[in-house]
Amino acid sequence: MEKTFIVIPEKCTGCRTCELSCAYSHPMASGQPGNPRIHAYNTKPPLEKGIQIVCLQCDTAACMEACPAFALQRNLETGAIEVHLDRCINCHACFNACSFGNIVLDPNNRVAKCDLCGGDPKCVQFCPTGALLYQ
Amino acid sequence: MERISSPNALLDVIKKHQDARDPDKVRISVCQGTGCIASGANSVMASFESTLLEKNSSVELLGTGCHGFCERGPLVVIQPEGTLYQRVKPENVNEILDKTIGNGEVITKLLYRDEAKNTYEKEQDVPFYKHQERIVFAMNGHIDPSRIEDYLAMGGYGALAKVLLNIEPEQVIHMVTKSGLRGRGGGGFPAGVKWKSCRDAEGSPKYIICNADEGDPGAFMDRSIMEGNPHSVIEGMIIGAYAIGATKGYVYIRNEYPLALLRLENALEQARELGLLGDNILGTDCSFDITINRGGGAFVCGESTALMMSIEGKVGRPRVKWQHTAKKGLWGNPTNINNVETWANIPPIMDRGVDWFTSIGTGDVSNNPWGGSKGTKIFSLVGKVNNTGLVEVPMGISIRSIVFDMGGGIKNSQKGRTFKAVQTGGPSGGCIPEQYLDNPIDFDELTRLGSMMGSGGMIVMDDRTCMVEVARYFVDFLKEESCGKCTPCREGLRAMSEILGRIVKGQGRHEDLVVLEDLASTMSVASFCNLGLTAANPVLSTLKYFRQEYLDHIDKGECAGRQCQDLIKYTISEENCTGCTLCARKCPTKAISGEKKSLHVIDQELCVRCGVCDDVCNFNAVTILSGPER
Amino acid sequence: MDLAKVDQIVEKYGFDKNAVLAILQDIQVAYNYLPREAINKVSELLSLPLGQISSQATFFSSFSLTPRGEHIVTVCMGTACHVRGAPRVLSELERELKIDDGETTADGKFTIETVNCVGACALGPLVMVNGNYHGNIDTAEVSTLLSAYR
Amino acid sequence: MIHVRINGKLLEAKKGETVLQLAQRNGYHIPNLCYHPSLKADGACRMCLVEVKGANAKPNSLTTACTLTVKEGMEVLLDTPEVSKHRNTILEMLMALVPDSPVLTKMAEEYGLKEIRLAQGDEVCIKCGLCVRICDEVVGAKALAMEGRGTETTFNPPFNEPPERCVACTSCAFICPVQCIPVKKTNDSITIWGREFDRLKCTRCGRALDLTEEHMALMMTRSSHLKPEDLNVCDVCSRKEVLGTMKSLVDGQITLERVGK
Repeated sequence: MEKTFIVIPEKCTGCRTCELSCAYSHPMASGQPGNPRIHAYNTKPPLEKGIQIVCLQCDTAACMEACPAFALQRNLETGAIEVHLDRCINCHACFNACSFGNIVLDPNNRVAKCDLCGGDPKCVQFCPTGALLYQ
Repeated sequence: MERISSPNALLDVIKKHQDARDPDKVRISVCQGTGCIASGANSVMASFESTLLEKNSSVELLGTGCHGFCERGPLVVIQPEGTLYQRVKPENVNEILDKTIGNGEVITKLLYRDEAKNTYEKEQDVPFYKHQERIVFAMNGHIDPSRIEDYLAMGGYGALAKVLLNIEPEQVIHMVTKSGLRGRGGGGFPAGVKWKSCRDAEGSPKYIICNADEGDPGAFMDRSIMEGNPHSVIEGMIIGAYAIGATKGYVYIRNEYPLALLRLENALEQARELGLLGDNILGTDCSFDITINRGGGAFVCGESTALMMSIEGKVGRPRVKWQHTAKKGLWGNPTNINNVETWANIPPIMDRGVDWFTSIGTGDVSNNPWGGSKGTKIFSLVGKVNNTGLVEVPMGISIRSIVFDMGGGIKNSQKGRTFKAVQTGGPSGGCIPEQYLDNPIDFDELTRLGSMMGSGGMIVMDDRTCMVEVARYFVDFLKEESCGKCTPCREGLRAMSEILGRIVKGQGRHEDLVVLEDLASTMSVASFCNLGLTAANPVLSTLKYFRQEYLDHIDKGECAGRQCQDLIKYTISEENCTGCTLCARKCPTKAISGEKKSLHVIDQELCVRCGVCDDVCNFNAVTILSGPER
Repeated sequence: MDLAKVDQIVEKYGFDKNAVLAILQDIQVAYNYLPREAINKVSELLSLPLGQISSQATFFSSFSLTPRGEHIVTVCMGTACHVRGAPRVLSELERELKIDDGETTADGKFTIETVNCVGACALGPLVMVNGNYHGNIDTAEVSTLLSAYR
Repeated sequence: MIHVRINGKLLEAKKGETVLQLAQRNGYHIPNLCYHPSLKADGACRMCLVEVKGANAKPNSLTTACTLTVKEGMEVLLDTPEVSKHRNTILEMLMALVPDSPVLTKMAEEYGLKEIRLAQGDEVCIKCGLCVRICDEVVGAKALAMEGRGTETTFNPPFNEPPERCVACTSCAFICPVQCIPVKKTNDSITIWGREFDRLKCTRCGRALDLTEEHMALMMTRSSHLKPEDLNVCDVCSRKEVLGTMKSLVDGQITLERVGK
């Protein structure tokens, strides 16, 4: 059984540690950190709560269907849809296709998305409040 | 004619036509090949037609395919004697009918006369024909290519009947392999080996292709076969289809060959009518038909994958061969491709047997199809030679025999012109100098000499041919004809063209020769297809055999061939000029002045070095200076 | 421009996408060149991208994308013709007609084209006018040859 | 498994893969200018020359790694003097064609090509053909064409006019190894191959999208799941919508605001 990525908004404080850990664990070719593929939003006071948005690894994924180069392929071990940048032709079709805004552009304009860190998501590891689970 | 129902019935039809043909009947055959038509054979033919009609004569008039001796066209042969009249004009027609046909008298002025002023009456005695061995061309000149009846009367389609009756497909392939027949289109790949791998390949339908995109400049034998005996190609293809198990055939023909196209279309129609093509050929379970595709004027389309791309409706550029085309060719299916001359060799081999075929040619192919070159090869003998035309000769003959015995030697030898080289193999071939004139030529020997068989072009060059200019010509030819896909061919040729363009202008440098050799070596290992891999051959072979000419251009600004316009100067010698004014009248830029009966002078400012003065001068008074003397 | 002939030609080949080359050849015969409008029309009728047609039309040397003259003068530049003086014949033609290879005279009478061998090598240098062969042409004969068509 | 040696090292190759793929998978670098993993190899640039031995190869034969399928017992050498000599001549030809390309200059430095002895041109395109192939085979717009032949071969839109079928996905410009296809992006438009395209605007916030009407239409031919109402919403607004849904799950009352900018 595949593991599932679970977000628990009730526990999220909107501290954005997840974003930071994602950016640093997915550096660009230049070595600079990439843009985070998970987004943490917090709510306005008075309620100090947050919500995280991250790729759902959809079964029927618009990003995969939109890509003409078969650069998005599902990793059968983790279930994650991964971007194969060597095949990518940078048309941004996947970026436009995702209705959840979960494909991001790195500062170098290349597309990126959550790959579940190959089965050990760093955001889960670093979340200080346990608002992210992968189990 | 009626559809023929079985191979046996076909044999009967052939027999009927053979019996009906009276070998002793008086027949006038007028060559209607492209060469003779260019010399006016159409009007000669028309004149015969109208005069015979007028005279209400029963003499048979035959418009035949190319006889080969194009230089002397229009050609007329009177059978059964075989009297050959050359350079016949419409006004000679009456005389021929009255004297030769009427009285059996030979008209001497129309006979072929060689340089030594010997005349020859009979076609078979003329040196041009005497040394030939005509297998593929055997019927050219004897049949009207637009009539299938003529082909049948010569035993045509007999090989097909024999094969369908008695020989299993595998056995046909075995015979072709054992015959040692190698591809006549250039590669020299054993046909039987190719057929076998196509037959053994999985996939259906299987295709066969006749490559009639004869692109080598200077070669026109395929054209003549198609124009003169189209059924021999079709018969070869049907036998091939039967052996390979192909159901569909294509003929990819050059657009520059309108007459060949017409004859072939007509022949296909006739073959279909008789049931020789289509479903269940001659009532057997073999079905096969042929479609014609016209090329659009691209040399590279002679390359097999490019040709297939073009048939598939794509641009004719070579594609990557992940597998051999015998396995994955046209539309990804097993495909066998041979050229016109190869297909035309099949019926005689089937008809007369392997032993007969292997008795002609070089080497031993009994255990190895690459072991020699068997059968004949048609060469197109052109350039600076007296008797230009097509000669079919046994493999292993010497170049000397072709150029001097059949070709009658170098043109204008009385003006001092001498042999320098022959260029064989088209743009992918090379130039062979005088010292190899006596080498027996076949596929392997020509390759060893740095040239190749190619499709059989043989361009004779005399001392007034500049070998650097020849190399430049081929490089420029290929620069245009390269498909443009791969870097070494496209950019290598561009660079070579620039360098050679400078050398012929006298602006070459010594380093250029090193660069040329570097470019050539890379092109010949790193190019994508055979066009690129062999594109440097003309440069390499001229550098090898005529390096001094390159050096003279660079060091002394001298063109030994007196051809490079920037390095030469035309002058008129005081000694020989008679003041006949001919040159002055012919000069296109009015650069020549002089009074009648006095020395003429060329104004160098006006002279465009077109050479017409030299061409027309009857007194050898025009001299061409080059190098320091200029 | 009347494109009815294009419709007829494409129909004759049964709207076969593989027959682009043959279709273009027939169009060139019908219009004496390949008009852009005709190429666009073929693309439309066969539902083929324009690029697939333009690549064919520009690849083959027999196609002309510009209107050609009433008389097409074709100089064979094959090897046999070359060694027997075809370049001199070509330059004489260019001088005589005051145009370069591939161009058409201002009065629309003549177009000069070159071809890499027509297979009448024994008769070089060879010039074709409107498809009729003229063999063994030397520079002095050029103007006589042309005068027949002037 | 097929066993192939590259530079003497025994590697396990997959059936049907090319030597270039095998080499890249194992960390060997073979220079190339016309190869892209999303395309079938074309063998046009000839930079990926390697020397092959064994498995029926002719002795010392050079061939391109991109078009060479692995065979049992094959031995491949990447940097023999022969390979390097011919590769440099090819590079020299390309640098004569396109003298001012930083990509080529860098390659020349890397492979020790010192001097360009050939007459230099003034082109910017190295004629690798990737742009046309990617547009044809991958993007599917078929907006570009390889035209002409020989040294006059060009890669551009048909007849070098603004391309009707182009969708401004700009993949050709991205994939070009010498970056010679100019793209101009403003807030309102994308200009490529001499044609100006309007950028679609996010239907929620009005921000300019990296998408044109034409590209959207082409994308929708790839899958019936792709709908305009999903495609012409920007990523930020898309996420906001998700937030809205989640918000109603968590707390019906709260309003949301992105942290930071």
